[in-house]
Amino acid sequence: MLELITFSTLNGLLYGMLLFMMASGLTLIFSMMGVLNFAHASFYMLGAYFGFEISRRIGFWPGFVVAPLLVGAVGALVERYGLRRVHRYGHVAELLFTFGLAFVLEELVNMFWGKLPVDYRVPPSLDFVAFRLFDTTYPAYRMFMLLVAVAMFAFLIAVLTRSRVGLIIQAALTHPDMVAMLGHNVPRIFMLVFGVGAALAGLAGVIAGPALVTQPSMAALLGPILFVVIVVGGLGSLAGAFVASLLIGLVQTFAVAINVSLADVVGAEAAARLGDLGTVTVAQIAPVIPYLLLVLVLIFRPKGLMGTRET
Amino acid sequence: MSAVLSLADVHKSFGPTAIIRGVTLNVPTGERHAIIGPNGAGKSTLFHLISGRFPVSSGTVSLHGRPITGLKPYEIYRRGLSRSFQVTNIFPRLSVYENIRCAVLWALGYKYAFWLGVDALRSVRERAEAVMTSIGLTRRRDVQAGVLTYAEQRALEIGLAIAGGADVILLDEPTAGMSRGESEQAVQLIRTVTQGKTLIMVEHDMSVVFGLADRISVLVYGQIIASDTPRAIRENAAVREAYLGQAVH
Amino acid sequence: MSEGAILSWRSWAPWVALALALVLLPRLLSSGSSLTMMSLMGIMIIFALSYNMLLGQTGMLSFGHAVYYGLAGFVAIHAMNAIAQNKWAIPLPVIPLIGGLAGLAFGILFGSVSTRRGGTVFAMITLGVGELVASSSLILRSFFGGESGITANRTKLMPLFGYKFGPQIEIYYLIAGWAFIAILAMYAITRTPFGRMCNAVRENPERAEFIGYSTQTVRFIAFCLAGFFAGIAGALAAINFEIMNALSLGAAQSGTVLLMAFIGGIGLFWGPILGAILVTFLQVTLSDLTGAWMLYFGLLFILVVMFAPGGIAGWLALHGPALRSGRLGRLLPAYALAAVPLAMAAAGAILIVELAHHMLVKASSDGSLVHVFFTTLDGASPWPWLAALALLGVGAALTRLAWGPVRSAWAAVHAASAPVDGPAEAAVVPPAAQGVLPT
Amino acid sequence: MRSLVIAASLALGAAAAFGASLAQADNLKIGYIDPLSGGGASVGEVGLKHFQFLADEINAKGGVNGQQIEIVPFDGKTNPQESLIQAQKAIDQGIRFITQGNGSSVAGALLDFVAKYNDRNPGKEVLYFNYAAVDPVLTNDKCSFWHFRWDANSDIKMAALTNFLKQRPAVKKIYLINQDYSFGQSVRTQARAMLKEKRPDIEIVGDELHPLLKITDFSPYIAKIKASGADTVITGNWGQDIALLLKAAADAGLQTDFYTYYAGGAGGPTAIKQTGLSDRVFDIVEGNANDAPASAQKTEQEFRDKYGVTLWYPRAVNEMRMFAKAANEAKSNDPKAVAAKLEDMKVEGFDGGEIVMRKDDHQLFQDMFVRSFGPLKPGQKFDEEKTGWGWTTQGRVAGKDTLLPTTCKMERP
Repeated sequence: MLELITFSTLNGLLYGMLLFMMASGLTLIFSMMGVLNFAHASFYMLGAYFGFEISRRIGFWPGFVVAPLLVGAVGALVERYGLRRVHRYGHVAELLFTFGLAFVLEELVNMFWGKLPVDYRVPPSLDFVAFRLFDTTYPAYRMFMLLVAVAMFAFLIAVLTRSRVGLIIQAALTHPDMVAMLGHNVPRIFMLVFGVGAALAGLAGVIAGPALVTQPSMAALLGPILFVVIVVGGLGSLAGAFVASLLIGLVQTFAVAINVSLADVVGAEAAARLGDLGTVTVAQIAPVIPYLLLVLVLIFRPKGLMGTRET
Repeated sequence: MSAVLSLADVHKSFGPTAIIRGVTLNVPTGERHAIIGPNGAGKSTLFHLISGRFPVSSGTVSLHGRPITGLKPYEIYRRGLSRSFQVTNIFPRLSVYENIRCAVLWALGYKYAFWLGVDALRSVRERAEAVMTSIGLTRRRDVQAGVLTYAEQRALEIGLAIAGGADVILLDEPTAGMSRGESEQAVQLIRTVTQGKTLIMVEHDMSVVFGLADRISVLVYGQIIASDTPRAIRENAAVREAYLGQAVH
Repeated sequence: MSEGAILSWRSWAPWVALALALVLLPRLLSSGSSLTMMSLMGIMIIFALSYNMLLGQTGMLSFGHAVYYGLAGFVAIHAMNAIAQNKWAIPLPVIPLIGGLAGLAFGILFGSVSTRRGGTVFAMITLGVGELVASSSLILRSFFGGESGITANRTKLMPLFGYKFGPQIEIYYLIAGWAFIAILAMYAITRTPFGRMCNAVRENPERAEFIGYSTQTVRFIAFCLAGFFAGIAGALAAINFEIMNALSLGAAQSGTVLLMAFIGGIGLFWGPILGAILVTFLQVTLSDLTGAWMLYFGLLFILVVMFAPGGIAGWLALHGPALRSGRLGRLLPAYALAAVPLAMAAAGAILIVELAHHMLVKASSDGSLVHVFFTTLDGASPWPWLAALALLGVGAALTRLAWGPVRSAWAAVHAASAPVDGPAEAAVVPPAAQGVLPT
Repeated sequence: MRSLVIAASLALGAAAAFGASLAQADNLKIGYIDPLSGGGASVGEVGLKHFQFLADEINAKGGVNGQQIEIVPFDGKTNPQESLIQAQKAIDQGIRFITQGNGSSVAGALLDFVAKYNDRNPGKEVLYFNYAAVDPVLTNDKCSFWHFRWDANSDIKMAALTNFLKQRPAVKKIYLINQDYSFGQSVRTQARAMLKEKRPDIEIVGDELHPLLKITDFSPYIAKIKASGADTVITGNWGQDIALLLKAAADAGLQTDFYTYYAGGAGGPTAIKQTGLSDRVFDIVEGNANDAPASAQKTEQEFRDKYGVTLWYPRAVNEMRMFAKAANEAKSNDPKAVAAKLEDMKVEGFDGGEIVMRKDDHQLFQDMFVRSFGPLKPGQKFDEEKTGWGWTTQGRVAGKDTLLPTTCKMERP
């Protein structure tokens, strides 16, 4: 039991941190530009595939560095030549543009690398057992992922609180109208924020690819959960996104470990009257939990956990 | 004369910044009341508090003797208070006629009806046409509101505020940005369309204010420092010091 | 014209024409697949129009509209089974009404949560609700039938006037009849006080609150009505296919209806009709021609968002004033001039996609010979690639050049035609963001 | 509203163009309805190659009753409703035989569609050959005269697997992990029932259903398996769910045997090789190229030489050869006549042993093989996905030992 709890906690934290690597970029982009980037998870996917392609040709570490930069560049190009053009048609058009982009990116990845998961491997230098608890081992690579995620988090905080750009971004977070007063730099800051957000998602993809799965549906699986994270956390709140990421990461991981169904709680007879609902175990509904959480938050706390704005 | 609109010790803060710091005001039925004050005094904020766009931090706003604090804008509207905006706030891609028609639908009781043909509702058509005539936009009936001239958009803005027949009208700087000729026309327009109604307006143009208002309140740094007839205000020393001295052309 | 009548007699002509077209189409195209396709188009027209009640009319971007289509389809299929089993005297043509009511009920249920806000937040919530329902569909097996779904036999219901609704032609007429009613009803709704307020809320939700309307209520009613019509479409799909499964309420189906409405044009009532017809046609036939059809779809959508946000209908409607003033002819030379390089660029792009698709997906088993545009190319050699790139590059550059004449032709036509001050319905720009950043 | 008329006439034009695209030909056409675009395309394309290869083989011998076989591909998009549209298109082109395999939901829809179509269009019957959809219900409660299945259904596979487990006394504690949908559930219930009957001493230490194709990290599940002390895992997982399960198992150092249905599917061998679980991952199939008769090995080699992929579906070979035989014996390419001949047909299977199409439910019975995956042993010719690893037969269960009863009440025309 102890090992189950330990590993579930570690895995949940890890998943949560991965979510936050994406949710932070998504929140920044949304807060500053008003664009809900539907294709954000697609950048995560691109990161994993770029990382895979580079690691199979040169090695994991070059991929670890280059792939996020490439994804960031793709993001910046998308902003410069796509989003900026549709900006004048309003936010809905921007959202639709990113929706189409997500669709096209998935098809392209399908075409280039096929539907099946690709063989993206953990680098040999990290392919060992980090520690052993009772009989179960924990791979070093996962510790590495956790490390990268925490480092990224620290970096983000440093940038936001110490640098000039960071201060502008922070100002924009709390006072969206402020962005308009930034003068001629606005387009470039938008491009920068979009590119950095994409690069962060790409980094998440590069490190998650070998440990989880690198396949075309990875974006579609994660995308909706990201939206849940930023709504549950509170739109425009980085701290909220952080808390919601960890919450959802932990809840989903622990739900898998629980085998209780309603039948176990209220007795088989009472559960039988509930039909399917009675026999479903918590583990089975693990993937539904984030969406239930979303609906509950919207009903009882529309601002989100840490939000300041009404959602 | 009973007060149709009254504010009792109304406060409003945004974060640590207090914008409205205890406003008490009574506007009797049928009065034309102007609120003046230097930039940043909180005039528009006060309108937003009365019309329900922002919630008050503390204090009470009453309409027809019943409190309306905390109500939604549409609930306040339904109790007979309608307003215009300082920054033109119309339905840009609907025609002038459609704009006005939307503004008369609720008042005529059609609410959310999705079973009645709107084109065939004679009362709606007649009222909308009457409003268009009174704001002088009949000629521009089928033009998209977004492509009207500025003065026409301001007229439409007033038209939207009065179309529903509310008995208390709030006009937020109705002549902002107009030339002298245009604003004289606007004063004429306001005078006619608010006949028999209670009017509260925020205005910078002193000739408009003194030409229209029965009573004037002076708002400075979130507080009303004087509320009196135009003549009395003109002679009020505090007002002169705080405001009028610089503002009169 | 009586007080409150929605349609005047004069405006009936197009409806008669539509009815005639619906009745006569199967005479012209009687093959089984045309009937299947036209039936599907009929269903999708209702579905896309119901979607546009949200997006086009009220400015609500939904990513989960298939929930109402799918759930109503399931209710309809259960209803058909129950009716057949209990031998109730309910004929098949009533089923779509049951579906519509189911869609309405689910619209009320989910709408009460999701319509509290407009704009981007609404979009996210619909996405979440869509995922919630889609994920639940694999858990609640007795209602959704697991991944294999629920089947029914439409001929087991009580025959109506001797029709058992086995043959596709009878189903076609059933769908056509309902489509006619639904199109008429949805058009009529746009001409009611509520319909006009939907537009007002789309244009400026804040101001709508200051003329007495609760935007939340407007959104909620629009949402419920859209659910009702989506439900009719879902029930018709259940009747047509005699099977419903969880895919019908998933994200892909929601995405498809968005594509239909937007490509067709959300600014005009009939835009989604065009979109539903075109997208359905492409979906069914394009897959015979190329394995990369989904990619073309996505690219088409992005192009429309970027260059023709009014969709096909919006683009066509631009020509209305020129057509009325008889100056359309002046545009044609410029269009012809631009069409050539545009076609070149398109051909180049298609070549690249086809070459890439073949080399990446099929070459390992099929060899490197690619059949495209009635010729055979060798994807392993660089020449076809270079040629395709050149086509695309030169085509794109020339299109840019040719855009000048098109623009000046337009300017000339515009200057000569009456100013565009027709009904605001003809607007071609999509609705601006609704309350994305509360001020 | 004049625009409505424009819209309608556009529809008319589109439909007309569609109608005109239908062509006539004298070949005996078989409609192949499987995913050819999007995610499922890679699998669908390989299946298509099988049938084209087999059609060539039959055509080289003179075809069927003098007619050449032509395989006409249709993109079913792994979607039941789409597949029905494609089936309708196929029928419109005069196609009377369709074959499909990917997705039991599609199979169920097609079976239903064909049955209703034949019922409503007497004289124009269509036959449906199923080469890979394994939902038992298709040859039980839902069975149809117009449907024939060449793949062993999942119950038969479990019967074969449990027969094999009878000879593996080392297996003591079994953990069941399956996808949460009808197939996964049927694997789980059948495993429980059959193990109880054949190996009552085995303890089921865990029984897990997880969401279908939604899990990106199986490590929580692996932690549970470890905690249970299982020595063997039985799973019906396919696609990413098997690859990721094995990956997570290898990551956590889980040392159990895996008995699977679909470890041999596309991507599976690569995933096993990556985990290094040598000869610890088993699957249950109807043939093993490394252990097949010389004729089958020759065909396998030809297929690999021609297309560069493994001949995944020996059952497709059985299907096409039996179809040709039935039609030739019936001296007719009429579906009804072919169906009559197929019933109770007994032939030598592609991978040896007698195979028989049971008349009661149109389910084929054939010898089943339990294979393990590991480095190629001496004398083995075929590796998988260029891994250098291949399949070794660990056990063979005769078809007659898998004859499960059926609940099918066949309605014959």
